[in-house]
Amino acid sequence: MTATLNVLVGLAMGLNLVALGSSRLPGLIRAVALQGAVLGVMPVLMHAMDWRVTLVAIATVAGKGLVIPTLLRRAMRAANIEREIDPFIGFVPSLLLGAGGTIAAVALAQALPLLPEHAGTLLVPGSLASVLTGFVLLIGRTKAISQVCGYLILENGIFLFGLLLIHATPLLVEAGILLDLTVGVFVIGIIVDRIQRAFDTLDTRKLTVLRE
Amino acid sequence: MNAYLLIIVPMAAAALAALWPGDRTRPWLLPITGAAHVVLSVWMLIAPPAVSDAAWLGFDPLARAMLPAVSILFLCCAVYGLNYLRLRTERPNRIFVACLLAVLGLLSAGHMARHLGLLWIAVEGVTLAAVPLLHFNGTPRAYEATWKYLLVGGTGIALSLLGSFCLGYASIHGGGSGDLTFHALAAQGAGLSRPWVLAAWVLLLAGYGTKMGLAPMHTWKPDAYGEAPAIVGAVLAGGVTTVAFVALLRIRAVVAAAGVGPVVDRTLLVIGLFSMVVAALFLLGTRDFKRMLAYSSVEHMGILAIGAALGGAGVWAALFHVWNNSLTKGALFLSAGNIRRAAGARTMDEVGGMAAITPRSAAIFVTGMFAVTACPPFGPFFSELRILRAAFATGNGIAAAVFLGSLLFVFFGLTRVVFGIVDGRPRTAARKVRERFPETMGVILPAVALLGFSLLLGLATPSVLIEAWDAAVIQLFPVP
Amino acid sequence: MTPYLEVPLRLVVLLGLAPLLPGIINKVKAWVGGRRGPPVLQLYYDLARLWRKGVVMSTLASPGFIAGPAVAWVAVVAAIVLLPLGPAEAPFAFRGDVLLMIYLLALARFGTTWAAMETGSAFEGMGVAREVSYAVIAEAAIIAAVLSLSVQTGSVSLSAMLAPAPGAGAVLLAAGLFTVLLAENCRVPFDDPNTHLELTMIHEVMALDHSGPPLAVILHGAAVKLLLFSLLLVEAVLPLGGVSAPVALAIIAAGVFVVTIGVGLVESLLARFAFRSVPLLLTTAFLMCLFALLMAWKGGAA
Amino acid sequence: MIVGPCIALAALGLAGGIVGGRRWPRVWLALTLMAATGGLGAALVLLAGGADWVWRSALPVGGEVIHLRLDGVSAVFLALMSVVGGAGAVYSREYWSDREQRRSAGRGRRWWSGLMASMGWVLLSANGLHFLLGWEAFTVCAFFLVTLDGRMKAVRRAGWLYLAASHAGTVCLFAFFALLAHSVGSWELGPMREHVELAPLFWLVLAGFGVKAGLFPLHVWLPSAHANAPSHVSAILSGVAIKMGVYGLVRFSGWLPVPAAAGWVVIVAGMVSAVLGIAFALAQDDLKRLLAYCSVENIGVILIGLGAAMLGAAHGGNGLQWGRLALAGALLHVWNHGAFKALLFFSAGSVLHATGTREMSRLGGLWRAMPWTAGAFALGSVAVAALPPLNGFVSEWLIYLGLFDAVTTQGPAAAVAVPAAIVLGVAGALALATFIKAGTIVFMGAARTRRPAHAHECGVLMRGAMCGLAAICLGLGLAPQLLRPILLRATAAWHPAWGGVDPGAPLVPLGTASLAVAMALAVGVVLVFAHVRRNGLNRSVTWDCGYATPGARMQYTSGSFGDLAARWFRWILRPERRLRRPRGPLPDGAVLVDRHPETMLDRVLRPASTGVLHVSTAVRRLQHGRLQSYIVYLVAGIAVLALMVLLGGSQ
Repeated sequence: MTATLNVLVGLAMGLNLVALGSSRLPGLIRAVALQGAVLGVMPVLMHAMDWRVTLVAIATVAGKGLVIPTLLRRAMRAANIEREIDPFIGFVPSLLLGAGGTIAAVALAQALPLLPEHAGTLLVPGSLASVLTGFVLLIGRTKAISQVCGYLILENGIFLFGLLLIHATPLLVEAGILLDLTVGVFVIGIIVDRIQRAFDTLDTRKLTVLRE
Repeated sequence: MNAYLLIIVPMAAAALAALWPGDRTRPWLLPITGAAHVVLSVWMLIAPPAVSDAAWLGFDPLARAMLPAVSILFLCCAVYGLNYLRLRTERPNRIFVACLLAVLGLLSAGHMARHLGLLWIAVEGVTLAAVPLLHFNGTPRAYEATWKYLLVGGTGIALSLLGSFCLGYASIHGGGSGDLTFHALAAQGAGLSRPWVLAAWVLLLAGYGTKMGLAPMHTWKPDAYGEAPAIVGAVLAGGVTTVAFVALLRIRAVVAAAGVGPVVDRTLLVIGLFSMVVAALFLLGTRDFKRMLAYSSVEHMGILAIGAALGGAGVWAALFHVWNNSLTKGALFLSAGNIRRAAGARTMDEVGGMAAITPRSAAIFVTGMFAVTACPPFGPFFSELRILRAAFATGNGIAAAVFLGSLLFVFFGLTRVVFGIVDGRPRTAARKVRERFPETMGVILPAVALLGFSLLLGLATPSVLIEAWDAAVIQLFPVP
Repeated sequence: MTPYLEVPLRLVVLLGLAPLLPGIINKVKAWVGGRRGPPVLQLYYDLARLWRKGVVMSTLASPGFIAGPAVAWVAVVAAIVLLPLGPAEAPFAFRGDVLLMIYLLALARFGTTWAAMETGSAFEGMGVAREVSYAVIAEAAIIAAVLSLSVQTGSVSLSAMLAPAPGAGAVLLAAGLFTVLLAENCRVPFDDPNTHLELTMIHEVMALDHSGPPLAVILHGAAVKLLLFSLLLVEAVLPLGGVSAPVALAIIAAGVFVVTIGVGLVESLLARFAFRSVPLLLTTAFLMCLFALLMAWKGGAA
Repeated sequence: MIVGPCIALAALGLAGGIVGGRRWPRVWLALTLMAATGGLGAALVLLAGGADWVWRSALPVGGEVIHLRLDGVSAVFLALMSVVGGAGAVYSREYWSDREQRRSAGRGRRWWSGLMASMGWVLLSANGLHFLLGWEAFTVCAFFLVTLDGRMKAVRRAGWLYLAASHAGTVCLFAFFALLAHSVGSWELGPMREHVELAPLFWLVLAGFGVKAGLFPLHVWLPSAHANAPSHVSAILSGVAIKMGVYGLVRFSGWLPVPAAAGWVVIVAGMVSAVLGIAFALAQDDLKRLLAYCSVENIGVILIGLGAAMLGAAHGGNGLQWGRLALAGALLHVWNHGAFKALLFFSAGSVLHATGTREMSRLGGLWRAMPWTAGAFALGSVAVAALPPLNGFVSEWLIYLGLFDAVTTQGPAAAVAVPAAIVLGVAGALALATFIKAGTIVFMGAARTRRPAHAHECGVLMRGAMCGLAAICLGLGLAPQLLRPILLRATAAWHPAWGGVDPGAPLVPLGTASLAVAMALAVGVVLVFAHVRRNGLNRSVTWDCGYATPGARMQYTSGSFGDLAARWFRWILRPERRLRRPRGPLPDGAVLVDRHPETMLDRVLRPASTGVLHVSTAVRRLQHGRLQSYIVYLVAGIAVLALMVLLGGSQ
């Protein structure tokens, strides 16, 4: 089971790099959606089969894999943008950063004191790498959609870390957290939509009116 | 049971508001719910219910020491909001009223949460529920502010989730069951895995610090406070920051129980002082009086952090300061809102002579400014003096010096802006403004009430509050 | 002798003799210059004539124009009453009377300068500005001199301060006080009473618009002030502690005479300094008094 | 005991004034006068020999029970506050009347009562927390009084500078009281000389109260605030408010142990303030600014006395004798300066009221239109120049006596007493020059512009207030021996070991001498006047060496008058001169403008604040609106926190 899990985490880490390297927004959104779906499956793998876990998993997959990407795609189409042009951190440096970060995450995870049953999984390095990727996207991209994707990847990373605790935390809490995250991204999606309407663009370089 | 009422009543009211048909009558839900909430919280302040250790939610001493302040602030804001929404009939208020009530419910939940995950859920809920409030004005500026609030705040709150997981993992790694109630975590004490505890503290401090608005995570604050309606600013500055501070206090107690108290206190002290210095520097130059309030809030969050870093006496003073900050900042926001509406602008370059145009609001604004800069006899003076005393008592002389220096520069900055707006030659004819924005009792009295409460806190602190703060300090610093 | 008798008696003698001093100075100057000069009693004649004359007053001036000289005169007279005459203590001797004396002289300055400013004339303004400005350094010198006497005798009362033998710094003190005397009484090299260019005067220019009795009061006051400073100088420097009263009085009279002749000689032999070097000279006087003080201090400590 | 009821009366009057002052000016005046009488009565009864008044109430304010105490030292200041407060109230009824200042008159009355009440509270409270409470309230009241006429930008700037400087001082006091409370374990104040470890706190006291007192390098706020405030406010600011700073210094140098260097520092600070204050005053052209700088000088004089007292107390032995004299002089000078400076500000206010300008070079010849004001100013000038037989001399004389005694004993303090005595003399002479200039340029000669030509004398209330203060100046000067018990009481309250011996004893012969001099002066003046009248008096134009048509613009100006002595202080005065000489055969448009800005403000504080603002601007640039960077800040914050935890956690 650990092997399956590791494959999935490895897939998620690879999707990080895809997200970092794709200059076209549809590709980015697709990578994020896929990562969300992959993550959604994991609790089912780790937990004993339970209707509640299944429900959570379905909700996750539906939210992260379908609803949010759809929202983002709609906004993207409305704003009539396809590409991330002239990002703050270029694609190649982003990729290098992401790759370096992934290696560093693996190294760091080796150094961290982990329980024996977690030491063999890629959960911690995958989580750290995703968080890092999320930050790179948040910091390095100029299109609001790309940033939202970055934020999603950041959350995915945290979700990965949360899987370490899946046996300890009560499901109610887990569900609440998931719900919050989903609603959060949903709200972000709405705001992106509104910004698109108010500013007629999703380029965050235009969103610097509020300043000292 | 009553404790749950504090959450259920506003949530139910929020649901009701979402369903209520009439835009004109819906705002009445605000003061009604606020009053009910005040009655409940004050009742429980006076007669605290027993809370079992294992409870996930409960009106425990810490909640008792802080929640009534939020409750009172909310009531005053609600009364103000009733009148405010009457002036804003051009915008539908269904979502606004519902979300504001939901914020109150989630704030109550956050204050009373005794479980790490629950706490996070409540705080994230507040964050999300506040979003429609922020862009109520519907201007591009408002959306920009909301966007930044969401992403910076969201990142912060995500980090605090990571921190919560780390703390949970510390428990599991230390051989615990992974029970994330604060009581269980603190009981595990030194059994918690130290590296994970430290990592958790860093992430949680950064995360909830973002919510509080500690520098350098404060960047969303001026934008959000500047663009949101006054009432939202007041609730954010007096309520949301408070709940984040409660979270930090609870976590600090756990982390200190794990045996890394001194390290943790040092980080709190440094980040608090840094926030004060940054706020002072920003205040020296800012020209927008609503953004000014945001930086002032950053400064006060710094003060709270410093208080929390200074041991029992400091935490006591910080609890005291939470009340003072909520109430005086509320009065400032409400009067600033009046001035903003009357003047139609909000920088020193465009606004002037408000003492002639809106004399009452200007008077409240000036009084509130003096109150918030620790001029006696208002509450903040007493709490800040106590923090200073605690700093000297714990031998943090340099910190005290930085604290005082920042207070001085903050005073310079605030007085510069406030008197720039209040004094001088009015830019618009007073008569014209009075037609557009009558200074009715409805928009004056709430602010006066808040100031009056701040004055009362300073001159004659109710003994029940003193007792509540004592109890909260005992809860946070259990005598072994 | 009771003070009720003594004060009038002293006043008569001192006020009566005071106008002699300018006469003597003028006589000495004439003698050095090889002229016959005005009679020694010339000032008496002038005063008598002025006292009988009417007054012409500027339309701008207030009653203060007349009150000022009167105040100044009374202040100087009151100051001289405070001076002891050798073993004969002053009728009003008390701790700190020396300071009262100094400040009475300042009051006199206030009176004359205020009155001078009343006319709104630029000449008077110029004179007053000089008078009050130079007084600043002179004041410092006087205080230093008094301090040195005070240190030497351990007292702050004129009668005690002026009685005993002089200390080590007597010469310095004498030089300093003499310079202050010249400055305070507006003699050469600080001021030239006989010049004919108003722009270069201090004291005389202040009295430009005065006439009649107020002018008489001013002139007499100036003479009394000169006498006061001469007495102070003589008594501060000469050892009068041990001698009997008549001898002491004789010594004082002789001393005042010598000082007066000295002033005359200085006026004959020196030219008026440029105004910009006046502060320098006064500062020198101040330093001399200060050094006298230091010497007195060191002497006392030894 | 009559003290308690008197204070209750005062409190009642002031509370009534605050409540009803806005609507009912007459009632307010009556209440304020009642309060002033009450305060003065309480203070005088106590100083004349009543026991210390202590009142504790069970009522807590801010968590501390009210503890009031009136002793010799505070009674001195309370009496001054009552007198100037009452006189200012009378004066303001006419000067800042509802008719002329419709907007601010009512507000002004309320703040005035508030100011008196808070100053009284500061003087009475024997609790550090309450002291701070009153202190800050008093600062704020004074601020609103200074900015009563907020329509003018200069007024607002001056008010802000005052508030900012005061707050800087208050911050020092925050630290002081917090440290004190922390060390002693209670907010209660009282004599605690035995706590030797408290000595270093004196530096905070000096900085905190020094700002309020207007000690030389800390006086930056003083000139503009005094100049721009309404004149009755200037009077109470200069007469009383800055004395509250002195009160703090006196109070806490008496109650707390002081470091060995404290006396030296205070006396040197006093010397610097005295000389430089009056040097700045001499150079001013603005009448009220001149008076303000003169206050700096007088604070210097007071501090010379206080410093000598501290040295005396520290050296013991005969130091007790001369220290006591100096302290008596200093405390008496507090009264005297309060009386004559208020008088001078009242007359300056009267001039301003009548002519609308404070610039001396626009005034002149006012005595004819305003004889009362001119007389009051002349009297005040004599007093402020410390000339006998008025009150200014009495106190300086006592300080002199203390310093001379310190010199004659040749102890270590003599090394500083010598320069201090000389500085007193120099400052006195400069004050004489300053006030000859001010008095005569404003009131004598011919009107320099049209403004003074239409001047009018002030009304009966303003005149009454001036006459009252003039009477006090005269009374204190002529009968100083009446002050003996007061000085005995006050000095004993400062230092418990100083009871018993009477520092006022030398005043008895001085009183006789003063009286004699005053009578002689009166007789002399009357005689000369009578004689002049008998001989006949003719009026003519100023002779002016025969110049036929003297004009008003040919008169000596205030600038040229002060220039001679002010030039010696060019190094610190830093005058700004704009000069365009007349050129060519038909010259026109020659200009000479001399400005004497506040050097400390312009050369020290302004560059410093510009530096801070540069930093602020640089920091504010970080908030540039780009979300990406905000997240970088967040990450950087985490990194730094992590580093701190790593470093700290490994310990």
